[in-house]
Amino acid sequence: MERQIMTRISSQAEAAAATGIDRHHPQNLVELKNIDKVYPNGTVAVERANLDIAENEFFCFVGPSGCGKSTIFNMITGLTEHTGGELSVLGTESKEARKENEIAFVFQEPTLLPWNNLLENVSLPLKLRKVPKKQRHEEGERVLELVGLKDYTKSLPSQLSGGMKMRVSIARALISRPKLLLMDEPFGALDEFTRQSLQDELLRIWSQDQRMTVLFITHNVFEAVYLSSQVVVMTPSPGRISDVIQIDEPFPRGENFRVAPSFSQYVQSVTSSLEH
Amino acid sequence: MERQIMTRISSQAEAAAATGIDRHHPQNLVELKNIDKVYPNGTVAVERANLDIAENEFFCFVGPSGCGKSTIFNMITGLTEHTGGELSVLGTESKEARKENEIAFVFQEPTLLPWNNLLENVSLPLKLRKVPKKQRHEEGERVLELVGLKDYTKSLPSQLSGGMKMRVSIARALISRPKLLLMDEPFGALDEFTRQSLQDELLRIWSQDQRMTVLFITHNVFEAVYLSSQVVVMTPSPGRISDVIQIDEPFPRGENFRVAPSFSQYVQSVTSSLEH
Amino acid sequence: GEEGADDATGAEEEGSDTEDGGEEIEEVDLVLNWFPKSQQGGFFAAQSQGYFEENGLGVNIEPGGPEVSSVQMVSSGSTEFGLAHADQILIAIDQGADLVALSASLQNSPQAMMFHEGEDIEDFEDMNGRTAYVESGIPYWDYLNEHYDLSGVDEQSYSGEHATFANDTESVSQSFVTSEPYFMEREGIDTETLLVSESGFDPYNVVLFVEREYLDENEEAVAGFMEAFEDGWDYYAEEPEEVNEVIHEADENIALDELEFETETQEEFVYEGDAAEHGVGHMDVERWSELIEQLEKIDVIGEGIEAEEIFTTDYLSGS
Amino acid sequence: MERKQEERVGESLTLPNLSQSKPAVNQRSKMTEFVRRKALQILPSVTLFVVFFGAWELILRLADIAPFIFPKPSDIVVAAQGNWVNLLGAAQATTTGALAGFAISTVLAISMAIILSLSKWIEKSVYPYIVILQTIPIVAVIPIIVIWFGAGIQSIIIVVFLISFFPILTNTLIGLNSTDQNMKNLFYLYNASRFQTIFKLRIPAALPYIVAGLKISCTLAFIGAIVGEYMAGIGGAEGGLGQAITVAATRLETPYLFACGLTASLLSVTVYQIVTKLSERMLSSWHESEMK
Amino acid sequence: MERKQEERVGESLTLPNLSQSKPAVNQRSKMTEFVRRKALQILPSVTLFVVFFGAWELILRLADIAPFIFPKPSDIVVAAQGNWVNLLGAAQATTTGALAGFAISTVLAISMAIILSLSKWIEKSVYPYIVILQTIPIVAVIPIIVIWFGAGIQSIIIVVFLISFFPILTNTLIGLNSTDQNMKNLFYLYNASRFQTIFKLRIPAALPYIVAGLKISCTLAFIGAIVGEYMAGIGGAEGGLGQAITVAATRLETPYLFACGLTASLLSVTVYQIVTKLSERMLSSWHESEMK
Ligand SMILES: Nc1ncnc2c1ncn2[C@@H]1O[C@H](COP(=O)(O)OP(=O)(O)OP(=O)(O)O)[C@@H](O)[C@H]1O
Ligand SMILES: Nc1ncnc2c1ncn2[C@@H]1O[C@H](COP(=O)(O)OP(=O)(O)OP(=O)(O)O)[C@@H](O)[C@H]1O
Ligand SMILES: [Mg+2]
Ligand SMILES: [Mg+2]
Repeated sequence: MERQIMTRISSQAEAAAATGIDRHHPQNLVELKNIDKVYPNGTVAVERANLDIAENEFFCFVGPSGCGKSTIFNMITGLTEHTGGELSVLGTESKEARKENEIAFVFQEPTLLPWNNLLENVSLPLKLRKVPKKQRHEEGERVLELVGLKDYTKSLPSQLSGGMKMRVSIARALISRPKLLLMDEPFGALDEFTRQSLQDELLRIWSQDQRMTVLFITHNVFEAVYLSSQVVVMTPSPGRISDVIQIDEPFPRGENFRVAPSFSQYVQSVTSSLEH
Repeated sequence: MERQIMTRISSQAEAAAATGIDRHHPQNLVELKNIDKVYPNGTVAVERANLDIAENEFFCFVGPSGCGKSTIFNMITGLTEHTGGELSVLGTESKEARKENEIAFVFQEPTLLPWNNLLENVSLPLKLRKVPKKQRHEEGERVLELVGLKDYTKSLPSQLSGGMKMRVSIARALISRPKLLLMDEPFGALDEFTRQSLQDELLRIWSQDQRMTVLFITHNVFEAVYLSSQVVVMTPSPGRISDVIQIDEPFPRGENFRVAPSFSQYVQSVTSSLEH
Repeated sequence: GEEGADDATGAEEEGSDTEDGGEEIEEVDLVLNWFPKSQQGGFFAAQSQGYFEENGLGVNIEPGGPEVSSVQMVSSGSTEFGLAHADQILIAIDQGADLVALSASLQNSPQAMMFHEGEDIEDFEDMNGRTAYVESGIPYWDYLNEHYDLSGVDEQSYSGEHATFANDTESVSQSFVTSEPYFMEREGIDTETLLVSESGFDPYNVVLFVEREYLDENEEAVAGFMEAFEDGWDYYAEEPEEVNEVIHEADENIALDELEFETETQEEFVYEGDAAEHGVGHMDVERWSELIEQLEKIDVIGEGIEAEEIFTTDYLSGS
Repeated sequence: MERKQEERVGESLTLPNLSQSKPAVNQRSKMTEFVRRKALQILPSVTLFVVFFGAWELILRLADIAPFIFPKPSDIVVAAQGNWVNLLGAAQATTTGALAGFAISTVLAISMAIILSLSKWIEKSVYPYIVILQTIPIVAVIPIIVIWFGAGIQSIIIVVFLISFFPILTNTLIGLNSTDQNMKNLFYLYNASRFQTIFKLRIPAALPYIVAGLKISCTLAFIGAIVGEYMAGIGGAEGGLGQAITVAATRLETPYLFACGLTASLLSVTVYQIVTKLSERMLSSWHESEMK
Repeated sequence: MERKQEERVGESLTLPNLSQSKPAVNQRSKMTEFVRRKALQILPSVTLFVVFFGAWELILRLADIAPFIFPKPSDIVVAAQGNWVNLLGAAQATTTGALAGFAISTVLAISMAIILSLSKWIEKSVYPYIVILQTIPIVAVIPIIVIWFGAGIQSIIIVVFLISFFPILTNTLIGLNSTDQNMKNLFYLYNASRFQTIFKLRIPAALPYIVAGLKISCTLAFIGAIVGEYMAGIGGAEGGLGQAITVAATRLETPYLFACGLTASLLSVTVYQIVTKLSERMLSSWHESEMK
């Protein structure tokens, strides 16, 4: 398994040096080149991160708490500015990318509008795009059913359990078919059963949609290996990308992959990479 | 392993019938007798829950998202009223119990005061008990170190990552030595490594303190088995306690338990109980 | 407020004991009918010349204002002496106040309707078809309405400012002939006035009054005050400029030239007419009775007030 | 959210929490319970009402103060009865002015707050002038208002507007700037337009602040109407409570003056209650301040 | 929190976001950058100032309106210079009254809000009376205030209090009732006393609301002081701007009247800015409304 740990970092850096840092690779959906992030209070959250994310990949990010995973997501979506390096998203600047309406995301916290019921909450992205009400609500019911909340369309967020809120947030991200889907620990608050069914649902959606790229943060190494085409391993203080591990297993994946020996080997290799 | 699944429910119900429902067993720290909870909007969150929790036990609660785990915690702490049955906590009514200053808890959401720095946040319970500042801060630094945040004493909550916030919340619960410690998915947002070290830390604190009882909600069956003396399995809609599984493994537990065959047998039995 | 009243009564007891010694000064309050003006020149003169002290009184002059009701303050006992116009005093008495008028500083009312020069207003009825700024509830307006047909007047609240009047050359505004015309002239607006008293409604103005109970128990103090009052007005007649300086000091917002104009125009109201014959402050029962009748007729007061009982000229030397 | 309810019944009233802990009580007819609750709700107000007015009447009776200096409640009632028709007419006129001005304030203040909140730059440059506008004493500008708009209802409405505009503006602005950052991020990432962010996020989130502003302003509106009538009103009978108060003051009819004052109070308390009810409607499902 | 900053520079000013995307710009001296920022911050205010007063002067010059009807800025300056000493004295008197009343309002309103927030029961019974108190027209009660407290600073402070008390009270109360339920649960479970819950949780959490109330009230305080001075009648310098305005109005000295009015504005804008700075201090570290 060790062979499969690719030392992408150095090769990417070389490639960048060869082509000049201002040249974009249009085939890459997201490109991080020597990205630094220092927060105003001096915390170095991310240091010299390099990463090329091609179309239709499924990247999982793993790393200890506070290592900068959410920060990387925030830089990609343009919610926070990187303080060094170059970043391109959907072939443009990160702050411009959202204007293409091709990004969806699940924040680490559920972030629901307390005054809207679940149906209105999940159909918000469509509402903002002025999709007609009828269609919006049909889609909303579809995704709520997907996350097992179809009986709660009229409930308010305050009437939900923690895991249910997170599922609403996931449903909201799944209502459109974005090119780039970012999910920050979406399944952390869910039980194993719900989690697995949502994992399979997510994989199904991703495989069907030939152009969707998913970036996914998780603390669960099994989940990372099961879902992703590549696992990005990060180390803390300052946050660096220490490894990018390719999971060479064909999709669709199913229960048989979970019990395959290769699965636990991948898990081992990610775990050992995490521990170093 | 199957033998060890105790059908406590029926035996408890019988015992209750025999002694009369208004008789308290003083040796039990927490007693639920036929507890119902119907929310004002009609949701039946918990139905006929029976549970006796003796001193110095470690109870883990597992069950699908939305099955009523947090609701049971809220009833025990008196944050929400049960709508049927009888509940005694620390030998008194649940709303009185907090007055003994013997309860600590970790909410499902971090719940930090945004205007206080971490040291002030974790030492809040001591401040409310008017412990002198010096001692309070010493204790605060101790628990922050425990959760790996000793470099962040002066930071504000808004400057933390999701997992870090949760760790602050855990540290706050650990600053006093309560008789009853309730933790609602405390380790959900943490990576495996941090999680395991906090698990061991928690077990160490619990074993040392001969009178502490811990109630712990988790979605991680491994965690439940590793930590607890009893695992409470719940089923959803309406939330019922379907099983209480005793984990007959001596404390202190360590890495050797995790790899022991009995461990995976326990895991299996909890998992299968969850799936039914 | 009330403390002041207590102090005063306390001082009064001592005062009456030692009056013969002439050393004790009795502290009393006088509340004016408006901010300091020449109208109250006699009082300021008495104060600055020490006439009050000579009569055993220490007088604290409190200015009035739009919402300061001197009749209420005197009735409630928070001040001893007050200034108000005769119609206001009658209204208070009608409402149950037990007041006694002691002297009238202005024999006639300088209250007038002011209009832009050249406007064709000779009579009150000429106000019809014009806007009139009149204080809500002021009795003379009811009187005019009773005696003239003013149905065509566009009546608006008078709030003490004159920009709106200045802006509308056809409008009419209430005024005191002793003040407003001068302010207007200074801004280059020439005005004419029509005295309200020409209608026959002519109450005494700036009338000094006390509560009856106070009068009964403090005759000496009242007598002393009245002596100072007369001396004060006499002094004011001689040295108005000097006294105007004092008034200006009490309220810098009023300028010396304005005081001077007022002094000149009010001279006939203070010193002429009945005052020429009987002395400053003179009042007689006919004038009071006439006013009572007029006010009764327009329903501003009820019946039953006897002119003889509500004033006294016992403390005036001339009467 | 639930504990709140209990606290109200259990702790605040310090009554034993009968309804929950003893099953027998649950059997009690809901009707009785309802009546008991309502009675308990009204009781304190009624008690205070009786105590307050009783004490007022008593103290003044004992102190033997003349009604024209400080009237007793009974004097006020008599005066109000005697001038019933006038009082009603005046109240109506004042209410019209106050409500019209309040409505204009609400619309303009919220619109202005939205414009200011669109950018810090606009806020920084324009807001100080609004503060100046707000603080220019009304007494100083009334003449100009009257010159431009003529005495009467228009001018009164403008005075009401001037005095009730600012609290709504300030509160709304602070409310609009208080939106939770996570939610703003949500809208930002979903490429919401400014317009959508304002109307679908920031205004709903600011509602508790806006409501506080409305509560303050609706009482100020009546104060403004009375000041306006006092200074810029049409004289004579058609005037509102402002005129009535002035007339009562010159005539020293203090009991009637108090009757007018209390009527003004009552009117604004009524409007205040309506605003409160509306805020309950809008907020009770999700905001702490109005949750049951 | 960070996006906010960018938005201000990048979107609101619609300037190219130079400082971030081109490394070369980062080399620029920080000083130049600082000066440029400050200039940009002040620029809009200054521009508006010039435009506003310029337009005012110009329009009135062209329209040839008499200064006593609507003065030009130049007339106002001349009037202010001519009465410099009076104006200063009056401003001082007004400031004293306004600040004293505002201070009393702040203390009493916050204390009262705390008491009311202790229980729904107290709130329900007492609050309506406070609303009534607030809405009783000041014109109606000033005579009584003057009788009891005498014409002078005491009466003015009371008028200021009456007008500036309510906004702080209402806002503080809504703020105290808006505390996040999770945090209240936290304090409840840790057995915090009422006192602790109020002072360590509910008041800090309500600060944004309290600050909004203070901002409204500090401007109302000056309005109150002027109304009080206008009505309560104190002569001379102690009469303050209110009396100066009254006298100027009767004497048709409109330019001086405007000078007094603008002085009042300036004073309250200054106090307003102080309150704003204080609120930034207290809130900038954690609340959206003041975060940079
Ligand atoms: N607004 C902020 N200001 C200052 N420091 C911050 C801020 N946000 C995050 N940090 C710091 O940046 C580092 C990385 O935070 P980040 O949220 O990216 O971690 P994470 O990998 O998502 O962790 P977790 O798994 O716990 O969510 C942490 O050390 C955190 O303290
Ligand atoms: N305030 C409320 N009002 C109405 N229904 C509620 C309320 N809080 C929770 N519920 C409902 O009660 C049920 C149990 O909720 P609870 O929070 O106890 O679940 P949980 O077991 O903690 O779930 P999770 O693992 O997702 O946190 C859910 O169906 C939820 O919708
Ligand atoms: Mg994170
Ligand atoms: Mg839960």
